[in-house]
Amino acid sequence: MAGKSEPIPTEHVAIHPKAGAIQLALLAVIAAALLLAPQFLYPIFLMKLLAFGLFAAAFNLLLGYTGLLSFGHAAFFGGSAYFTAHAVKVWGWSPEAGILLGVLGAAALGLVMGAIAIRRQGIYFAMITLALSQMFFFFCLQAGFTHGEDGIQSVPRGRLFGIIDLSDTMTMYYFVLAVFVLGLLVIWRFVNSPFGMILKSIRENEQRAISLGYSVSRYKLGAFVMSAALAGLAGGVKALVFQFATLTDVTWQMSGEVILMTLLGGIGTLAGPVVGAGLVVTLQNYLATSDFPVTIITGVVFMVCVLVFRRGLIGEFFASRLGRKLGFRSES
Amino acid sequence: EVSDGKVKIGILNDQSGVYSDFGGKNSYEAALMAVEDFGGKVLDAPIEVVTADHQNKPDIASNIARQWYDNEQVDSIMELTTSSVGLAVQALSVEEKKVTINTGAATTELTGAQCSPYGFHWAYDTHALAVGTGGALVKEGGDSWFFLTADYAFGYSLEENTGNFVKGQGGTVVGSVRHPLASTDFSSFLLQAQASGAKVIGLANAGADTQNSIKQAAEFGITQGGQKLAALLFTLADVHGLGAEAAQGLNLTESFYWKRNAESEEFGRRFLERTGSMPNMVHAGTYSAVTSYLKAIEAAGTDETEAVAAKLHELPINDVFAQDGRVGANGRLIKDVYLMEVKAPADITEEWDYYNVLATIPGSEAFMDPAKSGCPLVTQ
Amino acid sequence: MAPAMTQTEPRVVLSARGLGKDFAGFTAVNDVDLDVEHARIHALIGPNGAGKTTVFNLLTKFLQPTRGKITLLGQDITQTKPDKVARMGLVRSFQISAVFPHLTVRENVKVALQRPAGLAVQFWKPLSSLDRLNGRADQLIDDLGLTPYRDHRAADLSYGRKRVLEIATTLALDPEVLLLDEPMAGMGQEDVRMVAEIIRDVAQTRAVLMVEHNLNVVADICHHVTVLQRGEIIATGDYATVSADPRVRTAYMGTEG
Amino acid sequence: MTAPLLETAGLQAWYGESHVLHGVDLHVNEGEMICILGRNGMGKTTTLRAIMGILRKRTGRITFAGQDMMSVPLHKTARAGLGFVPEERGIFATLSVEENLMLPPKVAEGGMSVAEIYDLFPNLQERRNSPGTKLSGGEQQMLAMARILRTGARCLLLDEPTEGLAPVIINAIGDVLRQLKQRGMTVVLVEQNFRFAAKVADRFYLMDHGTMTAEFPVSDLPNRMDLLHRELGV
Amino acid sequence: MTMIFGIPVAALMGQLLVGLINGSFYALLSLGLAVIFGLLRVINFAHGAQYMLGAFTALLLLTVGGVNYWLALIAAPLIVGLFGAIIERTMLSRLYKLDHLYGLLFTFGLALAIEGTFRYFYGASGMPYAAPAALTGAVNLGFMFLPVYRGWVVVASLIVCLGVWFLIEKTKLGAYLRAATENPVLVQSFGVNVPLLLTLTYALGAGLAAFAGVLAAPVYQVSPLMGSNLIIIVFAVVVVGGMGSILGAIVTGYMLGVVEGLTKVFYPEASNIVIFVIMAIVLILRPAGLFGKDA
Ligand SMILES: Nc1ncnc2c1ncn2[C@@H]1O[C@H](COP(=O)(O)OP(=O)(O)OP(=O)(O)O)[C@@H](O)[C@H]1O
Ligand SMILES: Nc1ncnc2c1ncn2[C@@H]1O[C@H](COP(=O)(O)OP(=O)(O)OP(=O)(O)O)[C@@H](O)[C@H]1O
Ligand SMILES: [Mg+2]
Ligand SMILES: [Mg+2]
Repeated sequence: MAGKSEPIPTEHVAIHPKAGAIQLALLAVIAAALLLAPQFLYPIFLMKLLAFGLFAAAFNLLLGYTGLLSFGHAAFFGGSAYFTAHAVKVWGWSPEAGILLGVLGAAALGLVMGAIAIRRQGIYFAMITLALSQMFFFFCLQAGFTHGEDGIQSVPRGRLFGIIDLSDTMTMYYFVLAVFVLGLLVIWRFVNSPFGMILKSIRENEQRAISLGYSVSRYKLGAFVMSAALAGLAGGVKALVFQFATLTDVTWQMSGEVILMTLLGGIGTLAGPVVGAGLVVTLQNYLATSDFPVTIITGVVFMVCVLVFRRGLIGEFFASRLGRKLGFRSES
Repeated sequence: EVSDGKVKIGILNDQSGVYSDFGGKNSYEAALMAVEDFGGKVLDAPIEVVTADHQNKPDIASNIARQWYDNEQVDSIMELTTSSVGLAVQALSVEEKKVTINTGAATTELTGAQCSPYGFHWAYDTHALAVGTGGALVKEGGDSWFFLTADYAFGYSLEENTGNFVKGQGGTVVGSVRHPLASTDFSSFLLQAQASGAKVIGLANAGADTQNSIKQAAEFGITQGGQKLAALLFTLADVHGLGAEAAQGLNLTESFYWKRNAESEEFGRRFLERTGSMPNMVHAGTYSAVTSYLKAIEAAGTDETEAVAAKLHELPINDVFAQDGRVGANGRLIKDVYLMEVKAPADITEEWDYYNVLATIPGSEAFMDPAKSGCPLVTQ
Repeated sequence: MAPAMTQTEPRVVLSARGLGKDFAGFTAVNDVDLDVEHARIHALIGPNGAGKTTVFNLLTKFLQPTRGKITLLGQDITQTKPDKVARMGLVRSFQISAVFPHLTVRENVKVALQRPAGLAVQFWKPLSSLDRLNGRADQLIDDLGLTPYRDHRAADLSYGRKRVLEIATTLALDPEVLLLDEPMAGMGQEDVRMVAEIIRDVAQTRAVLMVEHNLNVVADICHHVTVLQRGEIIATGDYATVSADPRVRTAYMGTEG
Repeated sequence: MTAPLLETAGLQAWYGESHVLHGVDLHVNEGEMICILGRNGMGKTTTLRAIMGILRKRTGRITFAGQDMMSVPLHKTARAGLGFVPEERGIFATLSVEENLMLPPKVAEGGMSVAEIYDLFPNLQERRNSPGTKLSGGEQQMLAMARILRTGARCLLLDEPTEGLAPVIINAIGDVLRQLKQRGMTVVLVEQNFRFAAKVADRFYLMDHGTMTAEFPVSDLPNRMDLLHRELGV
Repeated sequence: MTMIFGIPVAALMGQLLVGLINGSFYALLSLGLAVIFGLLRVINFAHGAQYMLGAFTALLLLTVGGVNYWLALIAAPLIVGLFGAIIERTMLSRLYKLDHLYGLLFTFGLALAIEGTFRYFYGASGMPYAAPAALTGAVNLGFMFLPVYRGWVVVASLIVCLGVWFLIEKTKLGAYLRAATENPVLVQSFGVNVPLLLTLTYALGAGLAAFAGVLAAPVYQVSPLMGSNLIIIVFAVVVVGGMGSILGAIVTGYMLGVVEGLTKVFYPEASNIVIFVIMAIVLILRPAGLFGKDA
């Protein structure tokens, strides 16, 4: 228990020189699939998937790479959705300005929440973020601009940069896809950067990192704010996709859901959270019209994941023989 | 002639969350009953009912609604419990040009600023609840009020509306206290209400909050002390859950009661047979909504949205739920609602026989005048 | 035997005056004056529980002193935060070894090199921007004989090598003052000798303050010895002087040594 | 001659995939004190952990007082009379010094009394109400040792008991060990401090890469100095 | 009439008492949480579900088996404790060697599954449970009308809290438990059956939650979701008290109950965030919590 517990994994995918071609091919297939997907699948559903995928990836930036489990990420996601929706609908801002406001708002929120929460680690941190996001939930419940139970409805998608009409579903899809790819690139760069290296070492041995002269709390706060901002990006986009912002996205259950997505796909992997988000969203959609009670299934999936499937889908894949053959190396 | 050769109705609501007893799976049963009673066919086309659990998430609801409309030839979606879902699906249906009939959500926004040419609001709304309980109770002698209000928009609007009717009838509001949503303990607030000396304590909250307030009010001897409790949103299902012991003497408003007349009783017993519980206004409302929609198709001779919506606006609504009901230009069904009082346990003759109907409030009083609703579709 | 003095004039780089620390009514350190000089190895010895580790914690600001004043390179650091102190050039090792277990040996060293190289907050740069630190890292690794383990994870190293790695990481910061808490505890004889050599080497250009119970090593490489007992200094001077002190003999050495 | 109190034969052990002990044969007679020498990482600690049953992935044979220990669950090894003082000491932070001391249940009569223990380690008495891990490194080592002396274990497995201790305390521990031997206690000692071990042990084992490569009594020590010099750098 | 801040003293006294009653539930629940966290290092997200299970078990015992309140007060915690023991033995115990966060995630899933199951079978709106005849009615204290049952809640929770505190902080068994938290293997090597100890601990925590649930059944509607929101507040209570501190959990529970009660009088809108606000302030001033030891 104390001391030598197995940590939350971080997988590092290193591209094997020889396997580079296979991986590039894989990447090309994924890219093509994403570009063509709306021809076959429901665009709104796909956009939802991308938005949640980005949200989960942003969340994972914190959990997978700094070992901080936030139980309050819904505040950034849902908060940003409100900010964006309000700016676009009430103030008539353009969509990009609205999303930017959402991102900045989420980052500011992250700064405040993070500054309080990073004073403690591990489960303490989780509990504190949970409590703080709960405060934010009550704020949203009561604040006039959120319209309480009704939510902000009928948000216009507007014109991107004043030119591109986003009310067209396909246009909107490619816009969301672009934002998604951009978000993932930012995360990838962030993780594989000198800053990311310091984060990793802080996770491994905080005292030692301090004694090497790193002001640990600033690095953690930096990662927290970054994660919050990206979660905000996802939230802002989601508000435009669905054209509303409601309380559901700021509840603690939503914070729990994003954890499930990440866990299911693979903590500490870049693709895992996206895959996990896809699964959860699909499952919820499927269960909506089936006779299975959603909560029970979600709960059981959670338990099974933790008990036998901790690496998540992508994590297990990387560790599998096929994964290794394809040139993925898992370091954990 | 009917598009795709059949008429398909979707019942979209919460079937696993906090509102699952309010409408839930039983609303789907109500819709099935309506279809069966209608004969299973309209304009010779078969009628089908599908259902989904939106898990109280507007995005899931919105996704399903789109899929239903685009891929599964659903013609109309009904029930739509909870405001955020109701508004979202109604807005989407304007875009998709489909009829929605909301029987589960309370917000007057549906037929107010965010009204839709194809959107209808059927069973009740916050305005009717406020008039029913606030206005009618004053006439019964409850002329000084204290509110226990859930601290969010829904609570405020219930309190404000009700307070206005209380004052309009010559009553006074002596005070109010706002409690957080999902509080477990109401004793502090109840003590304040008790101390205020008001004759009526209005519970401007919902669900578990209302249940717990009522239960704890009994514990603190509030009703024995001569004060009356009035729940502003409470249905038969809630009374059943709470038990008549704790609920006795409670006043509330519903737009349906199964034991009100022979016809409703017959319907109620059939419903009980199928579901194990008696219908509340949401269930009966859903039955009525489906029936009215089918009648409108029949009258229009087509299931084309514009024509059906026009017929719905035009035809009088007469069924077990509504007598001489009519639909306002904003989509609001205007019908009578009833002020109830929960019987003392000793007076209850059979299970589910909870209410005395104290007063009938005519639809024109209960519901907002469409012209004043703020709906942009209403032309003066 | 004490090493020959090559220094012309001693330069004090770290000093403490009247340093004290109370823990809930218990005085762990009291009225300690200490001067650590450039290019000197200074030993802090004393019985268990004398307060040596506590003094280290105070000097590096991992603990806030109850009393007294600490000066590093002429600056008062009594109120400074520990990471800042480290950036000013005072770096410590821990009594219980501290490495980054899942990083490789080379990565461990590079983490320490990153900050001085100004490559710590760059979240927009690729990881390969750190490649330019490889040369310096490999040099250090080689100096300490860790080259065969360069790509091993630190967790897989034996105890002794972990300690050597810790010293390598510490040296990577090129600190002005090095604080080593029992660097040889639990090491086999061979390693003890190697580490002693390394310490002697690095001390040529910087100040070293170390806690050590292995008196052979102390006698061998330390220029100056301070003996602590019950939080107070009972003797200070070179090894010969200190070890002759009867108080030190009864309190610390016993019949051995 | 009677059978040894503790004996292992062909003891092998693994940490996960890594094979650390490759067949350790060792015996300790009742009342004897043996010492295992060896460089870092050769498997000394692992041997003790495998005997104690803390490391469960093991094969071979371990007998203690005529009982086969391979199938005995961990919480019953102590009751058989084995006491273990781990290298990392294992002092509990949430317990006071005295609670730490009193923690292990008594398994047999004949252990030291608390008064005797405080006599031996005055530091502990002085700090007895503070939390265990607030002790200095050396004080923790004393506590770890003291804790087992109370339980009445017949056979002690001591992993580097002098690490981090001041010379005076090392002397004191030497005295304790000699006293214990007089009382008939059996001890398996793992030590880096050869000078200390030479003063207390009856017999030595030299360990290299998971096997015992040499075994000799203390009387043979002068003849073996070369070997030790070569192997350990003593 | 004497007034303080515009509130009659009598009313204030009433509110203080009501706060104390609520505090009793907080104390009991946070105690159970603190026991499990302190000894197993698991944040028991299923605590709210176990509280609900306690209430439901009492209800089912009554409706199905005709078991009265007093028996249920003992039987329900035992049944839920047994359930907890099974969960611990078969599943939770496999997570101890992992990062503590997995324990939290597992129990989070467990909570969803339990609550989902009950909601599936019993609906969301819940059922009534009547207080035992001996405890119905109310006494007039002059400044307020105190339901007898509420008085009983305070007494019962105080007794149980003190008992558990004594067990863990003052007995040998408690010392084993605390030590086993830090280094189970070592404690086991001393001859203590640690796995059994841990199972009992989880059972104790779950049983405490169930006890609170039975106490709550006559006061609140017995519903599948009764614990799901409460648990978040209780987490905050535990954080304020200092995670793992048994005494901290108890004292803070009562204290915050009273503070919350007073907020309901002076500024009711803030009453459900006041605990979170206090939590934030405490964390800034004393990161380890009011009674927590610095890590
Ligand atoms: N945080 C603390 N709280 C209370 N007492 C402490 C704390 N840290 C250390 N002490 C006490 O202060 C005294 C000095 O401890 P310190 O660790 O400095 O000793 P040391 O000289 O390093 O000993 P050793 O050689 O055994 O490592 C000890 O008696 C210890 O119990
Ligand atoms: N928990 C572990 N997991 C994996 N390998 C381990 C573990 N503990 C020790 N080892 C490895 O097992 C081998 C034997 O270790 P052991 O601790 O028994 O050595 P030792 O002789 O006691 O050394 P020292 O003198 O440093 O204490 C070493 O190579 C070590 O790296
Ligand atoms: Mg020390
Ligand atoms: Mg060892």
